[in-house]
Amino acid sequence: MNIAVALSDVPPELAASEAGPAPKRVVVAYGFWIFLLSDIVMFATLFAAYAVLARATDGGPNGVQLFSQTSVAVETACLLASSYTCGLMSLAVKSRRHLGTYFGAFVTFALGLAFLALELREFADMIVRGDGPQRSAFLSAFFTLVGCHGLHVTAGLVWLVVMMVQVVLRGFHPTVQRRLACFSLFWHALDIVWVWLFTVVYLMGVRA
Amino acid sequence: MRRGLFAALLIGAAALAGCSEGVLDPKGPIAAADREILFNSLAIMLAIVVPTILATIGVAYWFRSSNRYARYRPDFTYSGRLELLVWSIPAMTVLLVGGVAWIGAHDLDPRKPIDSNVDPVRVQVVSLDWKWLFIYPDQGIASVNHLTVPVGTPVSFELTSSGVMNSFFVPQLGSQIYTMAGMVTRLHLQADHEGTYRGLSANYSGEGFADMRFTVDAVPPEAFAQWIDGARGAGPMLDAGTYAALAKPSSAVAPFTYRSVAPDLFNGILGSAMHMHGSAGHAHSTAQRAEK
Amino acid sequence: MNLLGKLSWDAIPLDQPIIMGATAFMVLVIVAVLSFITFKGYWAPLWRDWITSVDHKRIGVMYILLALVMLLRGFSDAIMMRAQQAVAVGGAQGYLPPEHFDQIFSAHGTIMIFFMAMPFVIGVINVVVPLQLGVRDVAFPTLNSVSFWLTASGALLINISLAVGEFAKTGWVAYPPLSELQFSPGVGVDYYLWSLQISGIGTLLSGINFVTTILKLRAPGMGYMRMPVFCWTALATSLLIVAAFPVLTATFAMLLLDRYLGFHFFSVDGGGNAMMYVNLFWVWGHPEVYILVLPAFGIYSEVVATFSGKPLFGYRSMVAATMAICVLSFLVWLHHFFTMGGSADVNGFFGVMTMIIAVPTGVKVFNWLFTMYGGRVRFTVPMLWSIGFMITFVVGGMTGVLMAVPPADFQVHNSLFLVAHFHNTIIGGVVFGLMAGYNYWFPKVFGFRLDERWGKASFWCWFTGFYLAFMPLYAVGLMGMTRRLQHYDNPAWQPWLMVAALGAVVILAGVACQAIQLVVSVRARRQLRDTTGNPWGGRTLEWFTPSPPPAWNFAVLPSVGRFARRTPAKETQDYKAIEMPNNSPIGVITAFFAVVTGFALIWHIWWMAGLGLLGAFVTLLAFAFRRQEEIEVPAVELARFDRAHPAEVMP
Amino acid sequence: MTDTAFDRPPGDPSMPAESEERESAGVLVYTIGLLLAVGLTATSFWVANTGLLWGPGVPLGLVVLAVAQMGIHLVFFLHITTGPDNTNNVLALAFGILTVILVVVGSLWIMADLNHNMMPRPELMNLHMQH
Ligand code: HEA
Ligand code: HEA
Ligand code: CUA
Ligand SMILES: [Cu+2]
Repeated sequence: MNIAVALSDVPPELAASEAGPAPKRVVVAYGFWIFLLSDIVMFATLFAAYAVLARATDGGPNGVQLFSQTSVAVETACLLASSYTCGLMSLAVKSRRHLGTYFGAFVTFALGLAFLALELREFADMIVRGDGPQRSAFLSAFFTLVGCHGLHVTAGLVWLVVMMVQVVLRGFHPTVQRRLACFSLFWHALDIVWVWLFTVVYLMGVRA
Repeated sequence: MRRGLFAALLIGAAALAGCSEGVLDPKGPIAAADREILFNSLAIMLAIVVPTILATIGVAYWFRSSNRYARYRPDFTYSGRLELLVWSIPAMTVLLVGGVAWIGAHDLDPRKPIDSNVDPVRVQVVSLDWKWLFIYPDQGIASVNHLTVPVGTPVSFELTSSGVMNSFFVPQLGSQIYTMAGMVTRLHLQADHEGTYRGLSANYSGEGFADMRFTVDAVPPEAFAQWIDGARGAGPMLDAGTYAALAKPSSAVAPFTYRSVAPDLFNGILGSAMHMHGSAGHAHSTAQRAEK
Repeated sequence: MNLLGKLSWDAIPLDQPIIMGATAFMVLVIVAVLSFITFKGYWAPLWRDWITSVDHKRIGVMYILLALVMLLRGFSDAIMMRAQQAVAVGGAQGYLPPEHFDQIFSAHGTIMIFFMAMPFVIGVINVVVPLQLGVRDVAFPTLNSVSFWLTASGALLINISLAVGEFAKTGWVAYPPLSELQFSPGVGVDYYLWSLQISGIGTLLSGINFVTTILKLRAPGMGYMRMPVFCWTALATSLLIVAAFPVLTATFAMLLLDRYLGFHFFSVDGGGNAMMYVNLFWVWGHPEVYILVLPAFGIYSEVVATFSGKPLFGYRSMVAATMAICVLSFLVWLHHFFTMGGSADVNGFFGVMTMIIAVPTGVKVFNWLFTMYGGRVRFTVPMLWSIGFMITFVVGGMTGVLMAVPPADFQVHNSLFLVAHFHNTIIGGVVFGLMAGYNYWFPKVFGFRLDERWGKASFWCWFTGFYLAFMPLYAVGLMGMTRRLQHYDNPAWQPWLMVAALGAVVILAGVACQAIQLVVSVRARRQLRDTTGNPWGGRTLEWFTPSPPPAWNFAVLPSVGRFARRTPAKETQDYKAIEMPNNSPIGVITAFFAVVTGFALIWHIWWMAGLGLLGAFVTLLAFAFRRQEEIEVPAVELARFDRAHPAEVMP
Repeated sequence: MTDTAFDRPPGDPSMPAESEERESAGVLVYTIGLLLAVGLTATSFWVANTGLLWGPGVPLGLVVLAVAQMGIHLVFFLHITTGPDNTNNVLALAFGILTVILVVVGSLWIMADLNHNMMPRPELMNLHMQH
């Protein structure tokens, strides 16, 4: 947006709220920030549902019997590392370095994929053993909560691929930069969700 | 003319309302207390709401633009004192009504037994599609769509549902409470006057909902004992098998009684809701309501 | 494998004359409209100027149109229910069997809340907020179009249910276990869930859009404490949407998983817990009623100030009250299930929290009162609606507080007393406000005022009709009549219900007056033309552009000082070229795929659902790779427009 | 375009002006974040598995660790600070967190209360819990 205004008569200390429309970079990131908040509220709902149903095993297995700590630790490591490489990628984007961007994106993608693979294996194992989401309310809530995070990761991976294609085609066009900034917000937010997941579902579940 | 006619109708109906079997015509201590709380809160609020309405009409009328006597004060846009008043008046009202609410919630907690030197009658209630089953565990009988209670005696209810949610409600006796499968809610009511009262489900439960009515007969204790004896002498037996037949969806069922009830049937109903998954596989395929 | 899933010819209720009649009527209207457009050759301009438009004013108008169309559905349902309950007493079954009646109240509640009130509110916000903020558009114009079209998709799906299949027979709250597959095996609940999921996404995106717009896009100098109160209420509503709708989405997702994949969230078996649905539904449901009513409060604030010829009394209090309601609305939801068996402490806590909301609401009422005090009150149509509101709403609010007293609620919960309460707040609060806003901003959007005489007639019909239709319900509620009764056996209720039916007819007359008002005004648009851009003497920024405003709203953004003022731009060189967002078909295309996917999922047509999802994904990709997002409007054109359409200049 | 120093988008790793410094400073921030996060994660896993701690306190400890970890992510990865340029971002976050707390705590409180009140008799409930 192109705004033709003189800022001279606006007192500088009020500039944040009175300076007129914010630049698009700020607007887009802020809008995405709000979206993330709504996404977090959705996760909060699933968390609440999980917490309510955590003991409703209906004679089926509970967390202690199901969860493997090693697998969760590896998954966590993957996600944390990918958050780091995602951060490095955004630095590369800021300074418009192609190689750094591709490299950061590639590692982030690979780590994300590894995470997904591990999670899918865990799910598949449980389902094959007959402990799928239909088994009990507890398992319904577990699969939904963790699976929803997994779906978000999947979406993130697709998004990352699309963005890399855009970097190839359009370089560091402002639009592309804005979208990459949103992507990294998204990726870091998923990490925060995962922190709560492994705390509430896996670590607390293992003790219960 | 039409308006007049309807006004007359309205007044007539209002007169009816007093004695027409609603919550304003209580027949027991709980209903009476509920009504008193309702009236008290209403009175507190009307004290502020009525002046507000009148002031709205008055101010709007007086300050109409054609009124040359009204003073135009376009700069009257803030007043600290009024501001304080404006926040504190509703706050005081809410303080009052809030107190009523808090105390009322505790005094009239449906789970709280009624103080009385008479031993309560226990009744277990099961809402079915679309009728009510009342089990008298201590008397060993049961009835459908009909409840008989002794006057002046607390009745202690335990309630559950065979499937969907309902709400057990006898307006003239007081508070309602939900019934839910696999769960037990509790309620204590008492009838102080003889009579026949309407009971109903206050939570929509599907196709036959409108007919989910029952009658409550409040009778003297001797008559209650007679009724129990009478019920023991006639009617079918209620056990798992006959219960399953009763639980099949049906509506507008005429009241009848069961001569005896299998012990622990109520717990069985509760348990079967929790264990519907049982070894026989998921119940939903068998218990599905017929598709129209 | 059946290629068409559960869909077959049986799904169309050919044996139900009422439904088929309604369907035939609907089809006829659609065909008539389509052929009119084709005959007149309007397709191209329609596509260019409306369907693909990303202009917030046009999107707002389309929202309101959608609300009006849905009103036809919602209102005919209401009339049918009133007629049914007026006759179905004793042994009589009325003319609607339970099968049909149950669908009607479910559809009425769902449509009125989600597809009448919501689009209307969001439509008004769309039209007004960017103008009041002094900017050219919302933060994400294209997304705005997507939001609208997703809402329209949901509305379309719910209307398809009339002709193909059935609608939910569970009430608008769809409590499980009743709404689980076990007890509702038909497609009705699926129609309910999918149409609300789809429109819910649209609503959420709108919320995000307006939070961002209001917080990040304001004319220079428009600090928070200079924003018109309507913008504040729009902000509060948008925040509530962002915070509440995800809860609904997640809750419906759980119910969908139960229904489609045999999960056990709310089922009777498997350890599911239906109370959790009730809890989560109202976590969303209570904020939802404030989502609806807050913008209405904003409208009254504007209208009362303008027609009292005074600035709003106690502006800061108003803002504080708005934000207080916004936060408090997340602390009261349990009042919808006091009778589920919670402890006295829990019930008492939520009861008291609920009442606290009466304080900020009361502050608002008193501030409107003091705004009129010392003013010069002009009884125009918007002002009549506002005064009508102040009188009516306090009654509805009071009965709300009454039900917040748990023991009182134990007696009136789910009774017609409750039904009276919420129609009292929704009609007396939300609908009256929307009517006020409609009459108030109509000249801004279309350039001519609405006829006063028919407007007043409409108000008086609505006002009397409302009291006739809903006051009796308080009475029958206290007489022990519960809601959602297809028939009843207590003859004492009947006279009241007949009065209520009459009231609905009087409201119908009000709606008819409104239709006439519109026709008369369009006819007389020359005389009613608004040439100054400020027909009422308003002080907010939207009145300082021409009516109707150009696509860019303000050629030069106004700069707001202590008093709003418009940067004078007289010379051509003062103008700079601006960039406006380009039209985009992505909204309709997404909506198309959403309808296809939703329909396929409802009927278990898996291949079609897959195609629909794929289509939506490809659309998104195409959108991500499109190049030209903005078009430039040259300075000369801006200057030319301003010269041709002089607007009032701010003092 | 107007661009003021008083408004920063969330997630913007804004650094000192010079590009060289910028780069390394940025890397440093992310690295510190990573180290802290790894440390906290390891502690969480340890806390959950050790027998050394008082059992009932463990869940609380885990929640505290998760909150700390969330803070680390917000500050080092998402660059949310308390600076005036971040006011809007922080306010939005605060509103979000408030909502989440109200929804989660409120729901758990209500549901626990309801479940507690509606438990069938103790005998039955034990049966229910055991298998
Ligand atoms: C926005 C919400 C809304 C609105 C406006 C209405 C309007 C009306 N409703 Fe209501 N109703 C609900 C929401 C609403 N309703 C809900 C949520 C339920 C519960 C459903 C359930 O049980 O699950 C319900 C249930 C309900 C019942 C069922 C009661 C029962 O359970 O037994 C009845 C019975 O008659 C009823 C009647 C009416 C009537 C007569 C009107 C009408 O009189 C009022 C007329 C309204 C309009 C005509 C619409 C507004 C008009 C416009 C927008 C016109 C705009 C025009 C221009 C701009 C030109 N409603
Ligand atoms: C726009 C819609 C809207 C609005 C604004 C409100 C506002 C309020 N509502 Fe209502 N409500 C609904 C829509 C709305 N409601 C709906 C749709 C349902 C039922 C859904 C269903 O079950 O299908 C419902 C149900 C409902 C219940 C549940 C009843 C039950 O199921 O048994 C309760 C209980 O507490 C309640 C309370 C309140 C209160 C306290 C307010 C307050 O916000 C009102 C505050 C306003 C005032 C009090 C008036 C002005 C104030 C003054 C003049 C100051 C002085 C006054 C006092 C201090 C008292 N509402
Ligand atoms: Cu045991 Cu369910
Ligand atoms: Cu509410």
